Amino acid sequence: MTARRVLYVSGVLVLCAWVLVPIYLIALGGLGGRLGVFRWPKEFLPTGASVDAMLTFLQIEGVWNAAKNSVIAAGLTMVFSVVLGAPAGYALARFAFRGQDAYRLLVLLTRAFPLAILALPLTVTFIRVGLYDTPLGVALVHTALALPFAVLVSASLFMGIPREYEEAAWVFGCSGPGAFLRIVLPLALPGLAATCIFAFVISWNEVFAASLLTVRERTLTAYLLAVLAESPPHFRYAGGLLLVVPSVVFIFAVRKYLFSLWGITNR
Amino acid sequence: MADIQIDRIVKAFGTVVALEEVRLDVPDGEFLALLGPSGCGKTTLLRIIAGLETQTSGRVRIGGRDVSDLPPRRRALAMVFQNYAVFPHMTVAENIGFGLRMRGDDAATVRAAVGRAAELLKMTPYLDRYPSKLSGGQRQRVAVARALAVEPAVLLMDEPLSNLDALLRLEMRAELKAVLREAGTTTLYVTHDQTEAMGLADRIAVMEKGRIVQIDRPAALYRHPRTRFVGGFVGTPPMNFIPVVAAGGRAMIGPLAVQAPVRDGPVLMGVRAEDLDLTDDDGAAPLMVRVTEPMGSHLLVTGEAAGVTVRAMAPADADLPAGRPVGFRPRPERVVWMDPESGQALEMRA
Amino acid sequence: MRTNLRRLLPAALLGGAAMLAGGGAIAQDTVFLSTQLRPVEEATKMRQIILRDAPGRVTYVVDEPAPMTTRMQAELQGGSRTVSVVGAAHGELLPLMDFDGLEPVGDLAARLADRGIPAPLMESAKLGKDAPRYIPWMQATYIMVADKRALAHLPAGADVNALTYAQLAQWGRNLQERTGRRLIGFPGGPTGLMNRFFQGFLYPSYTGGLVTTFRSAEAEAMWADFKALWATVNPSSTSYNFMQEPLMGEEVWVAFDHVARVIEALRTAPDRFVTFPAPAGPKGRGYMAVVAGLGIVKGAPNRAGAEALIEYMTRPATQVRVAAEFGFFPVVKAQLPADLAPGVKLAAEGVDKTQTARDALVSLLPIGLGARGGEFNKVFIDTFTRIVIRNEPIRAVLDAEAQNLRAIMTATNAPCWAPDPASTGACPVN
Amino acid sequence: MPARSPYLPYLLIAPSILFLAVFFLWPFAQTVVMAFTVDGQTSTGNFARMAADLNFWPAMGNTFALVIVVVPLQVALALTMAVMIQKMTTGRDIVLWIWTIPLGISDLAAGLAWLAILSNNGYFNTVLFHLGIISGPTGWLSYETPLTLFFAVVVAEVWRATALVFVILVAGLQLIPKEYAEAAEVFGASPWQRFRHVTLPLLKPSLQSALILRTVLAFEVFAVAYALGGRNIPILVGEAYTWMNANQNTGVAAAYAGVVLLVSLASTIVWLRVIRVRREHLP
Repeated sequence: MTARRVLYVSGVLVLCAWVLVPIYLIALGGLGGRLGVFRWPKEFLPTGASVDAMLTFLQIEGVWNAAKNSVIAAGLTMVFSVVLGAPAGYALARFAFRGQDAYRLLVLLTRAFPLAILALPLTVTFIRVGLYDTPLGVALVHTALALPFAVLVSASLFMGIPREYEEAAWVFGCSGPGAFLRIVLPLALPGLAATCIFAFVISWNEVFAASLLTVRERTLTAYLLAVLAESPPHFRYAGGLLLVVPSVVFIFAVRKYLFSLWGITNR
Repeated sequence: MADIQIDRIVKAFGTVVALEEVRLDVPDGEFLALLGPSGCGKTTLLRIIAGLETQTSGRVRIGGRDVSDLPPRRRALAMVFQNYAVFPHMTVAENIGFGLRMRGDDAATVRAAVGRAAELLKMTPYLDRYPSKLSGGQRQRVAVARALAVEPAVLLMDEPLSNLDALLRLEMRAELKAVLREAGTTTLYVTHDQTEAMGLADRIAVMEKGRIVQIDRPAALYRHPRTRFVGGFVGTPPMNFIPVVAAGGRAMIGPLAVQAPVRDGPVLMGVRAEDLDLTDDDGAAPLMVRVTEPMGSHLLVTGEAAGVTVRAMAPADADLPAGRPVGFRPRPERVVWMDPESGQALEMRA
Repeated sequence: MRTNLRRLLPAALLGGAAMLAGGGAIAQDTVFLSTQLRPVEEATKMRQIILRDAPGRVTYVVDEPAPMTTRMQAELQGGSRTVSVVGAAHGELLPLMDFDGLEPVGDLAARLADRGIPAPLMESAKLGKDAPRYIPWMQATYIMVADKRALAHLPAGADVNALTYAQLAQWGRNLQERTGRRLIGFPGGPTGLMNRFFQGFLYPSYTGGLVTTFRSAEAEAMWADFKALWATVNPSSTSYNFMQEPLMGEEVWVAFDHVARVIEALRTAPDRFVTFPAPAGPKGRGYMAVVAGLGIVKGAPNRAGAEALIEYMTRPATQVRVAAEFGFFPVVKAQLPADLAPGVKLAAEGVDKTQTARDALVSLLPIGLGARGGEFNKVFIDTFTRIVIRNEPIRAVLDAEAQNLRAIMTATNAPCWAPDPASTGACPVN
Repeated sequence: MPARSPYLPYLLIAPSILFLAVFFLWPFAQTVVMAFTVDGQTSTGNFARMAADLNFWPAMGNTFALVIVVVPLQVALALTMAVMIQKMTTGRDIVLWIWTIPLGISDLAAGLAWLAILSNNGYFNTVLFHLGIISGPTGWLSYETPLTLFFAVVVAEVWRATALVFVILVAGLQLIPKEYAEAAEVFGASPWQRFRHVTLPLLKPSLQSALILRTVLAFEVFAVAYALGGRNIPILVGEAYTWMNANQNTGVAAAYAGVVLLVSLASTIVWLRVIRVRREHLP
């Protein structure tokens, strides 16, 4: 029994290390400076690390702009996908209506396609209508990525809020929208916020569409791919670190909801 | 205070008819229970009255006012839900005061009304708690207090006790009765539990398959079920129905001849378990005992007679092992007669 | 948790909206779009050092050549003009004339006459029109860099400054035999400039041409030689984008790259390295001259600012500073100071030796390919990949890729450029 | 519900339908049109060009090989992790968080992290060096070592995207009532038998969901391979990117996109067929 226990605990620890060590190492790479990249053999302790490399990186023109664009695009994605997705989720959760199954299918269908690819034809259109090279344009494509999740997740969120709450509110004097605002929304809010953050992460991490749709107003990922590809490795590692840190924080923020988010999108 | 008039309400879901031209009048101040098995349409009817569901046709009047096309909030009623629907993100006080606040009452009025309702339901110590910190019974009280706080013209209750455990249910039942009597509100109470209906209601409306089959005071309902269904549904154990053939005012169960003041031909003799006297007389109707269940106050005997299951009551100390043949005699004045085809009660001959 | 999230959501919404509002217009300044000096460190120096003293406010943005063309076209058609000055290589400015994207700058050229820009450069700046469409900005080329330790392994009798491809191959073999490592490196990564090596160095040296001689017998022999040479080349070469990193990291000892892409190594350790011209082949020492120019965009939002900027960029002092920082050399008469940083001096020597070599054979960046420039490069990289990496038969590959090349030339109708002999109509693939 | 128009649900879904029409259905159609257009004329030329390209078949092979190797590995690892977390009592929260961190990490950052580890003078080689296995910097990611390069991409993908499968499976496990496993235990099933005959069949919907999502996303793999291998390991989506950006040829890029869309759809159908979820067999 003890031997098994040891095996189990060490298995858990190994898996934790498996996740954390690469993150630690990219941090070392990003903080190690230009020459740290060439050091051989490598140090596993942050002896040569300094914040200077990171600071230099942050002072590079374009990095902040790219980070800003990423935040704008991800923020807009978050707003769009919830504003468009939550009402649809509510409709799926509360009404039986004709075409419901067809709609569900449309939403599910989007998941069977690598949507980022669709940025390709959109570049041409975006150039024509002036959305090319804007965070807004990127956000629109990213919303197509995040929307199916927002719809399905919010549908299950609303399904999890008993209809009786709403009915009670109507009986006790609320109008339809009133009941939604006073009862349903406050109860769904934490879950919706988690959905928001998830949409944010989807956009924040997406590379392909963002690279195709921007030239000057790069998002951070596109900037890393296109511009930093021509830079020394330690800048690329610093950029990678800059991408990773918010993700770790976001996942921490939504960790409670991750499972309910994914559990229900199953069925 | 107001009365409720339900006028030929029809509700169809697609081709399925849930309610067939239901009529019901509940006078002001009455406590009426809607009793029936699940799927009989009682909850649908209640929800139509509340305005949570739209009737296919028919009208609902409350206090003489036609509310058929009004949203729930304009119908001046209150409701207690099966799962209480106590808002989890509001304190007990906020929950109780919800309807008043929606109505736009000022803070002092709300506070006073909340205090009164909470006092009535003994929830005063819990006013600042959130529902997650309350027991099921306490949430139930909050739901009732919330409904009473608005001093509604009409109170609708949808199986409010069904989620409580047996002991608590008994306790709440008594309390509910007392509270509602004091309030004097016209109350429509949906339940599938006949003891609850019997214990609480002034009158009971029994529903079956989208229709009200009988409305009566509890005792009358028990004594004189108008259909086989009512007799079977109301009362524990259900009424016995023994098929006999009536001829000239008499019918034979084995060697026993019983008075049958009905039309000639095959009929069902409806008689309750407590109205069968068990005896070892030779002339009695034979009953083959299959199972006996000691109920404390008496012994419930289940056996077979005339090809059907018959239940009877014996004294608690009776010695009736399974497999023993015994005889029974129905008390004639307690018997009701039914048509075996339609299940409707038959006219008694004088 | 719940309250945190509840607070988080509106805050995030507000944040997003605020960002959106803040991302709007820029004040009246001169937007300078460049395909040169693109890598972040160079761009940063450009902004912080070179343009700091420029007249007026200058916003320096960079873009790859092909997207730059697309962008300029979109701006002209869409009407939302932001860019005033375009800085790009000669061959990259040419496609802008397809949609008449550059203003004539004859007046400006006249005012700058005393800067001493060589007449041939001014002539080609006309892009086939009457008046110059850009002002030459800076020039550069590709050089070889070697770690001094490698010199000991040079083949007998070889002069590092007059190397041949055969000697380079032997050098590589020597290095491999004696160190056990393959120490020659090429920038063959996804954003490396290996294609320029084929177009401006290898092909001209062996065949005296590029497009016309693409599938010639000389080319066949050339690829065979290069394949042999490649056996001593560090296999990571197909991942290297800039040679300065592997040089500094001692992954390679001998490397070929654009001056601007090795300068950081030279600057960091000038004592470790020597610079010298690329090798010579049977037809001479092919090298590619990179001339970048500054053009004013048609309907520039800030014409005055643009002219002031170009005037500033062509000042001898500015040109010297650009040389000192990036290894791009002046197009105007300017004396490089004696106290030039040792690394830059090394680079300058390399460029000088390349340009003044006895057997120098100059070639230009591809001209007139427009958006097909990418596919043109792909032909050479693909040919290399198929012959050298995948061991396909040389003749068959050359014939197959010649078709792709021909298709591009026909589609763009681009005439030949040096060292191919001038053609009427599309440059033929013989 | 009174005072609620029957059009309300349509009103609620209309914006999202409109959006998906504009940003999903329409570009989808556009991709097809672009793929079949050469110089303004309908033609299969782009596909011919694509199929004749030297990178097409390697890209096809690499992409499929990646999917075939990565997805089963991820499912196996994720199942193990999910079962491990089910048993956990102390520290469950923190372990859950750590294991799900990669969910938020972009493929590009993941590629870079593994580049730092696996590059010639990276951390992996340092460990080998200290163990005395290699004597100096050794290349694993060049065209000469396609196998190690391939497995480098596999490792990075497994590292990055197992979390997604893990989360779906844990969520699925939580939906399975404990009573089933307990009942099986009462009837004498060993832990493995319980897992094999009770848990796994009930987990089918989650598995199906995870497999579809992961396979589609695996066909979309791009930045990891690009960061680690550059040109050395061509990948379908990477080729689409190159044709679009470097080669500036939208037609061929669209043809590649079309191929990716097609194989994604096909894989979804395959999973729907292979893992039949019978609703009547679920609780």
